[in-house]
Amino acid sequence: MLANFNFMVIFEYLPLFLSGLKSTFLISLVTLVLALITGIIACSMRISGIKTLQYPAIAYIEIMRSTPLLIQIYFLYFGLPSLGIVVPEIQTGIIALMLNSGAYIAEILRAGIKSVDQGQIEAGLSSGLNYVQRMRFIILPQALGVTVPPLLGQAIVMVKDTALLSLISVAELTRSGQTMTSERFMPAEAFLTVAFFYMCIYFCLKYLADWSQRKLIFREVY
Amino acid sequence: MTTFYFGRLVEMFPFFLSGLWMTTKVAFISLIVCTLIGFVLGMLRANDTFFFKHLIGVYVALARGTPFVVQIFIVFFIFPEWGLQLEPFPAALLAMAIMGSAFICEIVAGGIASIPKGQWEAAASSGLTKVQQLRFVIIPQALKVILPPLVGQYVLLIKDTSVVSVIGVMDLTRVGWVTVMRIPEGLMVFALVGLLYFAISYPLILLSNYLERKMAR
Amino acid sequence: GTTLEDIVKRGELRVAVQSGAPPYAFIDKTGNPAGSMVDFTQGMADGMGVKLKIMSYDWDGLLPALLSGKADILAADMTPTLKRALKVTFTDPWIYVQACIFTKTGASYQTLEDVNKAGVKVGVLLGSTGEGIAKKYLPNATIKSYKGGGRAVVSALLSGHIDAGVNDDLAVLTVLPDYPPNSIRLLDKRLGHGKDPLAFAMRPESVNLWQWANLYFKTIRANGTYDKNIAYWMKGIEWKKDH
Amino acid sequence: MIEFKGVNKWFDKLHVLNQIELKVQKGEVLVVCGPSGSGKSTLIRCINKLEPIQQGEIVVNGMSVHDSATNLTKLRTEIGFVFQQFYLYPHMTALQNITLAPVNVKKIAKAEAEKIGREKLDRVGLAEKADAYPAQLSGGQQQRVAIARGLAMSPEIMLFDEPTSALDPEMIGEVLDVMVSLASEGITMCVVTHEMGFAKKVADRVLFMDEGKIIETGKPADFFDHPQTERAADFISKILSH
Amino acid sequence: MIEFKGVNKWFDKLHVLNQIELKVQKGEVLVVCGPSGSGKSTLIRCINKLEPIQQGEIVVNGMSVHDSATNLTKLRTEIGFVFQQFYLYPHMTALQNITLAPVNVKKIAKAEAEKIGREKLDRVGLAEKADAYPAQLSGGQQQRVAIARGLAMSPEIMLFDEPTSALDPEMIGEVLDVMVSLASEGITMCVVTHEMGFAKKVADRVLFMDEGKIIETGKPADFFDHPQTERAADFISKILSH
Ligand SMILES: Nc1ncnc2c1ncn2[C@@H]1O[C@H](COP(=O)(O)OP(=O)(O)OP(=O)(O)O)[C@@H](O)[C@H]1O
Ligand SMILES: Nc1ncnc2c1ncn2[C@@H]1O[C@H](COP(=O)(O)OP(=O)(O)OP(=O)(O)O)[C@@H](O)[C@H]1O
Ligand SMILES: [Mg+2]
Ligand SMILES: [Mg+2]
Repeated sequence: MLANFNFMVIFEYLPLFLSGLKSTFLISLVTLVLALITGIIACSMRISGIKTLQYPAIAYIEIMRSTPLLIQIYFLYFGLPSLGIVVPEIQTGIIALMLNSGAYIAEILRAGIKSVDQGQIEAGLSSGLNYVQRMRFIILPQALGVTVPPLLGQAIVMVKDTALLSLISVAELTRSGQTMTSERFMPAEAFLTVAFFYMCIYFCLKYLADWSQRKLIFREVY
Repeated sequence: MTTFYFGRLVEMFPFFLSGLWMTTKVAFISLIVCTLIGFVLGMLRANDTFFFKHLIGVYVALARGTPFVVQIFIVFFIFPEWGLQLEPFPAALLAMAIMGSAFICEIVAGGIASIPKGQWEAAASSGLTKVQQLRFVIIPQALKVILPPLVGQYVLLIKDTSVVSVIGVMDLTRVGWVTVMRIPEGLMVFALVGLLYFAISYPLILLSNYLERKMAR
Repeated sequence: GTTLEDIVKRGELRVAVQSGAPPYAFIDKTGNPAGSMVDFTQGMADGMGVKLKIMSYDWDGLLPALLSGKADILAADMTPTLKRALKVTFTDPWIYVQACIFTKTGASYQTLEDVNKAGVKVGVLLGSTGEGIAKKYLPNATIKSYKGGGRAVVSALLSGHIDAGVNDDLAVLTVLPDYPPNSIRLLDKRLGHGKDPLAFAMRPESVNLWQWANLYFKTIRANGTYDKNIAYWMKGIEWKKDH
Repeated sequence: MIEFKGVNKWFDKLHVLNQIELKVQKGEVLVVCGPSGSGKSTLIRCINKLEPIQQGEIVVNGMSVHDSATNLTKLRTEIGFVFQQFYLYPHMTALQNITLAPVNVKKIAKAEAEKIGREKLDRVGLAEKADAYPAQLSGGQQQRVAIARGLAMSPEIMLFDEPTSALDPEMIGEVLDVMVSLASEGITMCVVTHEMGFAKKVADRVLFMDEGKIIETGKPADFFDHPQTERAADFISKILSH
Repeated sequence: MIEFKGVNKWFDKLHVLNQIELKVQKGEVLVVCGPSGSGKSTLIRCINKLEPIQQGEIVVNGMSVHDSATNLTKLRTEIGFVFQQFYLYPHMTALQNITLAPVNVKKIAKAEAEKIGREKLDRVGLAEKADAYPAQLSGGQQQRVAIARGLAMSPEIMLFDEPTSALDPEMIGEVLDVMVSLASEGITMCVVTHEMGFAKKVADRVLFMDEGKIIETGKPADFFDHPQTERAADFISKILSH
């Protein structure tokens, strides 16, 4: 398969790969935003201290974390229609990814909030700031700083997870590779090209994550 | 209709159990292998040697940067080009080992890095060699930091085993997929599959949470 | 040695099939592979005097399995296209199938023209003959390709993800009994000019195996084994009782 | 001004505050000392309700601290608190640290708050560091900003919990200087510290705690030279011996 | 015994050790002081090669420290090092902390090593704490265990980097007492500290550093009462003022 690796075919299919890359990118972006919102809501519920909000949030987070994404995708894909909700595959996929990533993001945010020094919260208390003010001025700005690197880490995981949407006929990067394979029977070319594009996304995000990490440490020490 | 399918699902339950057994087997063996390799790589990576640091860095980037489904294809279908012809089961284990040890390597390296430099220096000052420093002083302490995320990573790896179904390993996910082909009641089938995964993963999540709380003290 | 020599020496014929694609190949009640492809290749193995090993993959895995040498023969409902033949060698077609359009029973579509409209979503199997035909005859519709065998498209239709499906009629007819009675309807007119061939594939260098396989099909056509296979798997649904 | 009436507090089974009776007058400077773990921090943290108590009452400026009807915000704006570890907000400049509470709690206009903030910074000798982030300041400077932050609400009471014990020796002096000048201005101060020089110079009274109890209180001169109890004598000899 | 010959060291562009010339005789007790960041820690860390140097040579007991041919293990077994933060191994008991190196480096039999370990613990007044984990000990006790650990290899030289500055005031005394008794036994000691009482009592020589240079050295009495340089005078006044 490698001995006669055919670059020409890759160029022929480049437009297909690029359109796949574009949809992977867009799906990831949309999902990331939605997952952030989901995560923020789940996290607020979880740390609210109100049992009726807390328990559903915990159940949601634990279920998402302990079943494979692939199963969640299938479940929604087959499950939503049985409930009479018919949404296109791409939306089904985005919902599944959003719910899955949202659970992880909720945990990342919670860790970030816990990481803020108890002493700072006491300092805020001592000067008479109320809960909302402490959250807004002291905890969140610092927690967000701490959570940016792990959030980008989760984004890396999520981008790779979009590959699974190919299984429910969403046209994205991995699906481009599959299409090329089935039309031209060149799996090595197809999958290595797909891997290459994923690596590109990975390095961009990784660079961002490292950069934000350094930024963060820099601020602490300096 | 649903009860009709339910009956057939019950009929197929032993098939599900065999899938569960396969998933457990793949997970268990690969977790042990990943842990061993991951620890060795992590210790090398925590070292200052330029060569190891960067070599392992490249390996980790490749393993983390591409979807596992692509990796497993490469192991199963492209490695034969280089003379490594494997059956689906060992290929699944190998792919899991490559991917998993990269993640565990990062966790181990992170754990080692979290130990104050003073501990290395105290150990060095009393004349212990590098290996002795790691073995007696650093690793026992780093384990506290490593263990909770390690168990968390185990959960992720167990879930990743669902991808080995693409090379024909009859694991839980593939059993689910094959069943859906026979019983077109996806909701029920995947609820059952999800439940079985939950049964393996959730105890580990609880363990991870417990360790995290315990180690924090 | 040649592929055929290797097989004999090894004592095992390795065949890649697509799992979950009845009646061609699928996993039966007992968890064992079954289907028309399995029976044909069992006959081949018997003819060679070796054991048969069925390896089942998703669609994506089939070709890599063949090219990487994991399998000797790729036996699936695969159409020999000219592009594909650049990479692999196909046997003579062993059957011709015809693509059809199917929809939910209650749907209003009656003719090809009803389906060939903007906004109509048509499901096909990734890489199948149906995919090519649908693109050619239904240029105005939105084509969505699925993986995982004929049922994937029927399931998508029933759960409302698509409005119609295109697949070979055999594959559609054989899965219908698994769904609620009368929920699916085939449009009367078949697509395509002639019937579309299906063929087994081999690596290009397996020349002797390729000739052997063609000879095998000639032989079983002559002695009636072929017709029995087709009658049992393709013409009726009796096999469902046994599997 | 500050009054403890039969206050008891437990951490689980640990009796950290044992039947505390104490009055601190307006303008008084009280130094609290005692061995590690004796409950000094807990004592002063109760004054602005950073800790709950299980028995007794604490009254500050007529407000019963642990009464849920008390306006906690009002109470806390009347009390400034300075921590051992400074606890400046690392993502805000010195000036922002100081103006945060005046603007958001007292609802003072931002410009006005900044003017006050700069005055307070000037007061602790750091006028030129208004725009520096905590990480750009030395320990002594950070602690002085923390004091300025405590002063920004013009509190009547300032509480200090070992304000110099996380500092390098050369920086201790600059922080103590600021505190000495505060004492001379008539602010009520409760200071947990082992700096005997400071205690001798400005304290009106020294309070010695051990195992959650107030063992001894007295004027600094009396206390250091003629401790009444053996435990205090032992403690004083330890911290003065080296 | 310890000799610095024209030693220079940089951290990137920061010149932390600037042309250091220094001889410490066998049995001498040297106290190093100076402002924060002046290079005191770096100076003594170079002695057992915890830091590399870029120029010059350090010779300890005839071994050239930074020569790669030198047997580092042998060098380090002849030198005990005590850190400001103790750095006890938290997962080992006091005795295990002490016996780790004798057993694994000197290959002394475990029973024998434990006997020696208990002697050293007794030496620092902690005979009964052999089986306690660091977390169960007070700061002062931890530091004394750290000293015992340093002594376990029977080194000829002991280096101390601010051994008391992370301690509560009451505990400083107990650690200094141990160090005083060590000094009287003739062990060569280099001690970075700001404890002037200790320096006056046992130091043979005080060395004052600033910005990587040795500014002044002298007998403690001379140094504290009549510093030669303005910088030293300024520094002394700061640490003695409060
Ligand atoms: N949140 C808490 N939960 C449980 N125990 C606590 C808590 N805070 C303090 N303690 C315990 O209460 C006792 C008194 O603590 P406190 O901090 O008031 O002592 P301190 O006199 O300030 O000591 P130090 O000089 O070390 O600061 C100690 O034994 C401490 O371990
Ligand atoms: N590993 C390092 N990398 C870069 N700079 C360093 C490093 N270690 C120390 N420095 C810098 O070298 C200078 C001297 O440090 P050193 O720790 O020797 O000072 P010190 O006199 O011990 O100070 P202190 O009293 O605060 O312990 C400081 O400016 C410090 O920031
Ligand atoms: Mg305290
Ligand atoms: Mg130092």
